[in-house]
Amino acid sequence: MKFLEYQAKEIFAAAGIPTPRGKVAKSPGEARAIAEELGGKAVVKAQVPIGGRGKAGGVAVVADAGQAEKEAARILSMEIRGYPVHEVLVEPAADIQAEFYLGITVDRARQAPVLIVSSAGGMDIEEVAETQPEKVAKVWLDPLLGLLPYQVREACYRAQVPAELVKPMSALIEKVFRVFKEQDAILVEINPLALVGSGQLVALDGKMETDDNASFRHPDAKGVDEQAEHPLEQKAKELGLSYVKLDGEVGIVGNGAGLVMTTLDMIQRSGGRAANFLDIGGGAQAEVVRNGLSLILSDPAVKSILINVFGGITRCDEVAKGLLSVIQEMEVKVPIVVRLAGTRAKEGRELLAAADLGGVRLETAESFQEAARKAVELARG
Amino acid sequence: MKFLEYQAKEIFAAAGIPTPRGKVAKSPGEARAIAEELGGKAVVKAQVPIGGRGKAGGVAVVADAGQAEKEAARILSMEIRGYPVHEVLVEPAADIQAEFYLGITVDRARQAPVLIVSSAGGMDIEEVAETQPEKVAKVWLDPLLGLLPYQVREACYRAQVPAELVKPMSALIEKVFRVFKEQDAILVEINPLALVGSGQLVALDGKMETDDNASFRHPDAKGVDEQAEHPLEQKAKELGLSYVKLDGEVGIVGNGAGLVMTTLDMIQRSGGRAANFLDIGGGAQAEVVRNGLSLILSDPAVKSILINVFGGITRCDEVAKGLLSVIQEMEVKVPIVVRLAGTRAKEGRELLAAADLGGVRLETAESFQEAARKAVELARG
Amino acid sequence: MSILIDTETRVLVQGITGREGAFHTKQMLVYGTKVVAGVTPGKGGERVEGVPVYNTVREAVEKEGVNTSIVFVPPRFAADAVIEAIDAGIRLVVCITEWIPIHEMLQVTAYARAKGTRLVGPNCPGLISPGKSLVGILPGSIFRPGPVGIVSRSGTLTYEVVNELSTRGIGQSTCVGIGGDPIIGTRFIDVLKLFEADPETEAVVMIGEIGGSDEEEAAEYIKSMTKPVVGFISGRTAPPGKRMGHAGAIISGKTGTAESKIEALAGAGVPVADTINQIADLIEERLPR
Amino acid sequence: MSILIDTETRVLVQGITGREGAFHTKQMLVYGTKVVAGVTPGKGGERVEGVPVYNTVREAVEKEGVNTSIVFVPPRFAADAVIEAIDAGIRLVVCITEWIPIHEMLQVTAYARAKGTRLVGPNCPGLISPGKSLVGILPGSIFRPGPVGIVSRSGTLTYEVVNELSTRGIGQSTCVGIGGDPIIGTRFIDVLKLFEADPETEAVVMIGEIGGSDEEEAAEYIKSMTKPVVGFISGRTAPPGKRMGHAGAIISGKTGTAESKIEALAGAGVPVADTINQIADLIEERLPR
Repeated sequence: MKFLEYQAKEIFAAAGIPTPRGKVAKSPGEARAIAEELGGKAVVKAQVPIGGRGKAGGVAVVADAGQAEKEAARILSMEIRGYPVHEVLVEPAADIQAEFYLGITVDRARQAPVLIVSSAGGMDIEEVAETQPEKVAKVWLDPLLGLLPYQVREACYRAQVPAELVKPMSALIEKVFRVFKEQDAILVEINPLALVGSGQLVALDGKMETDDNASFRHPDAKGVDEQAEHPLEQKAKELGLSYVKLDGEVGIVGNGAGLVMTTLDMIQRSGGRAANFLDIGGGAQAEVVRNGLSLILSDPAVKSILINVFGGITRCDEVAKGLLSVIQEMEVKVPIVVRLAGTRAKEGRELLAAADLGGVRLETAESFQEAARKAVELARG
Repeated sequence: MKFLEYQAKEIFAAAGIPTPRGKVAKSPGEARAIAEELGGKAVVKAQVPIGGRGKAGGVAVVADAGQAEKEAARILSMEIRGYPVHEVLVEPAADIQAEFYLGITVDRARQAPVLIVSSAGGMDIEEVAETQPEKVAKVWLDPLLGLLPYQVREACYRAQVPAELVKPMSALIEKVFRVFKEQDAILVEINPLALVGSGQLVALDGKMETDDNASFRHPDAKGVDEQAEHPLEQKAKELGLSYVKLDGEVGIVGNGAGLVMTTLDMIQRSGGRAANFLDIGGGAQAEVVRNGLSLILSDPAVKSILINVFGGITRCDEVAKGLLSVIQEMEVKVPIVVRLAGTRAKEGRELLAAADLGGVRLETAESFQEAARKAVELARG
Repeated sequence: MSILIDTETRVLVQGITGREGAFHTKQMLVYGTKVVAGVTPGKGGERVEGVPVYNTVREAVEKEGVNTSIVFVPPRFAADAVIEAIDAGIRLVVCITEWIPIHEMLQVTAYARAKGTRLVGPNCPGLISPGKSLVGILPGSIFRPGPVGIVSRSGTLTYEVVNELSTRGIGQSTCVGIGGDPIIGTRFIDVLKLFEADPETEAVVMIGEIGGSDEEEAAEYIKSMTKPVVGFISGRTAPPGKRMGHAGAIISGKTGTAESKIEALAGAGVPVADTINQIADLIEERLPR
Repeated sequence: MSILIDTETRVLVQGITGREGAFHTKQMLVYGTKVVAGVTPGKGGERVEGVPVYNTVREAVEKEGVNTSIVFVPPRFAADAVIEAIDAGIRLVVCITEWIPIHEMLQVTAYARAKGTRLVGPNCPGLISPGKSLVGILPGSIFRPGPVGIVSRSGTLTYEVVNELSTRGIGQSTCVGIGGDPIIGTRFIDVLKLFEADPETEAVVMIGEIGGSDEEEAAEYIKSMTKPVVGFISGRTAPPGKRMGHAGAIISGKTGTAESKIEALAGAGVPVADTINQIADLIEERLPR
């Protein structure tokens, strides 16, 4: 789960990490009121679960409440890299003396959390790492030991954090690590972490992403599900389906992420475009197949459907049953191509052959490529 | 630091481990009042930081408040294995269906915490381990991983905990481990852990000992310091000295635990008995020597003093300075034998030789054995 | 020969009384795998498909001489189950379970490394040495013994490839599904090293996908290999930032793209197939006749 | 030869700017030890007795080629310092610091074992290979090179023994103070194995004390040793239940008594001396002339 800036900052503040006293506005009027409360001078920032909003024009420094209202109106009408802006965060403008970068994330290659500290804050950290590597310190943590005091110091010294800031920075890093662990985060990032006029280190921005597999430990977590931006994705999430909305016209149902991804690739090779990614997963029951198919059928962009299942843990007869129940219950107007192979494929094919399909156009295919080709052809009508 | 039963139980209760609703009495009258409150039937138990109180007569089951008062009076006048009883715990008599043993301690040989569970509770666990080993399950914990759920289950199954009790017992063990970790304990023990009529598991007794090295993390811990039972030991503790009161007449000051222990052994070989163990430690300053000597001089049992120092991190001139400042400030009536060797021994000896000793009898010795012999002789007068 | 499992493999099924555990126990037995014990806490003494069930892994190991474990227990308890197997001295642990929290997997993989236990998975279909042993949920019927080693991040996609190979008469030495999670116990490079050392394996198929940099790391190693490797990468058309089913299949920033992987493999002299048929073609060309 | 340290030993002092750290840095330098670096966080760039000070161990290792570390940092920070040394790849870490919490030491010793780092201590005087290197707080002047290996749980008592041996003209190969805590990195048995393998060591003195069962464990190993061992146990007259200075020197219940240790050593054919003089006598008898 991704957290918007203000959501991350709420968690930071609760963990004792200093943040600016800002508020969220859903309308220009609210933004104006908040800016007034803050004394006029403020920053208005789009709340979207994606980076690069600054370059996209999603951040504005304003001199008074009127300007805040105007800028909020502008930003709230934006769509930033595909994400419409629903909220803006209005914060007092900070008196920045120096900017740092502070992040903890999971390094897949090293299979360990990595602490990243840089004295070049406020910039794209990957860019800094390339151009000024001496300003970026990475320290990998032992998953069994956690963050050790010496590692915090080492990161600070290597990142050339000024001597007088090593102690407060260390205390802050420990708090960030606690957030990382307690929230089951895969990324916690403060960029910039600013040294302000009062001498305090303040998280001017905040980013957090947590592990969905651990959501059972965080039933009250408030973030945004970036995998569920599209209404169909939201529906899929409710149904517990692994679904991603795409731009094309061939609805896809498959089992296994690799197989479904390859199916998308094959659709493209056959000259079509997939309308979605849908993995019904290992050991799928008829019920799951039914839910998945209903979801795809409710997508007006879908012109044909390809059901591509190779049975391992999934049993093809269950897939066939799910399909048949959908055909019986729903009005199916688009043609369906079915390819079943592997575990109980024969039983599945027999079930389909014996069934009363009403007026539904159902084609079967032997091979992967043939199935993709047929589905693309049928989508063209 | 050791904790009395009721002190341990307070910590258990705070950690969610069920304990009987008892209270502590410092007088027979208080014990009577508590028993009345509990409805008459009760158990009166001596609160001493040592085992074996049951066999010593320090526990009484009473039928009414009057009997509680009488038994409390008897127990409060006892001394159990050297420990006078200052308090009794008065608890309701439990309706015991079954008794278990539950403990977590540090296994020195394996350098790991060990969880011990037994279905033969209420008895001496070491004895059970010898006579009915199949009833005692030991599971060693990885210090980096802590207590794992599978280990808890394994301990329960191996200890033959009845199937229906495995879940509640597991939950309880996890709480006990949390106490073990959070309190920096080296021993947490519940014996017996009783299954009572209501079906609940209740800690009928409680024992805890924590690591003194970690006391800085537990400034508010309320236990008894069993190393400070004697008034002189309490004084030593205040002074930060490693001191143990013993039964003899030769006061001992030395540096290094092994050297002081050997000095005690040598005193006995020479036909005397040491009045104390006092290790002024590595790198001792004159101040520490002064405090140690003053303490020993305040012990009326001391008839002679042996200062036995072999300088490593400790510098002998500092020891001499400490000794001389004591001689100048205090009335020293007992003879002192000094043996200095190692780092700055020459300087130390020169300081002593050049000093004005007033009327104090100060003898020097070359060897360990000679020093011990002289000190024993001088103690005889 | 083969890698990791063979006829000496004696399997323990953790979570044997669960729906999937019981189903695949039967499948493995049917295939001929020596499934000798199961564990489900509290169900010690029962039997599943004739296999004795124990309360703890240690007991199962002591009584049945287990050397390999397969884990089907639910995600919240799976990390504990894997550590129980490691602590009981089992040398190969195959974790089928999906949805295990990543912080737990970081600890488990670190612990397995420290103890020298090989963990395959999680979120993987397991492995098979055709004709010898199946420790996983792969459909045994599509495999046949032969000279091709297969290592893959996916399950069903692999079955497609295997089906194509077997149909053409090309058998497999061992097929290892390493799993689709970002943090996994055994990676491409680990399996490639085993295949390189296995006298029975003559060529290798490596089936990767978007996300992470394991394919790139493997490519670096392949440069030193003596055996031919054929690659495949799925997710070429996947949009960045979207998790494609597998938790590990996500392009974030510049890392994890199909292009990067294909380029790395090409740089190591590995032909990367565009279709499943092509994988089989490329392997056929490279096998000694 | 000698064990653990010799003329190739390049020492880092952790906590070099502290009172004890600075004092013993000087003592070690005077003895001829190659003290090449120090660490005190925040004092990087300073010098102590001419030795350059760094902020982190990693930096010191990279710049000065350290292979051994000695730790003088205060107890609350000592466990972290030891792990910092382990993570920087230092193979021998000598921890002088006393009063380190036992839960932290349990983790540190487990971690050192996992990483293959030898930790000596904590709460120990360190070690010396006379004429070659002193890594500790032992008074160098009383040692002389020779054939006797010494391993001890105590500090000053050991100096007494060494003094007696040196006075009689009997030198030492290496003297290792393993420390007086209940949880220590290197135990009697570990050092005995090294002495057994060291060609320069011809006889060993083992100085134990009450508490724990390391002497008993060592006695079991000594049965298989080819070199003569002489024992000593202090605390024969100590009352049970009282901690005699060392955290580890306590008799609890039936374990840790001097009788048990003396009996175990006797059972392994090890003569146990009653006095320090007698240790020297027994060694003299056993050394080849």
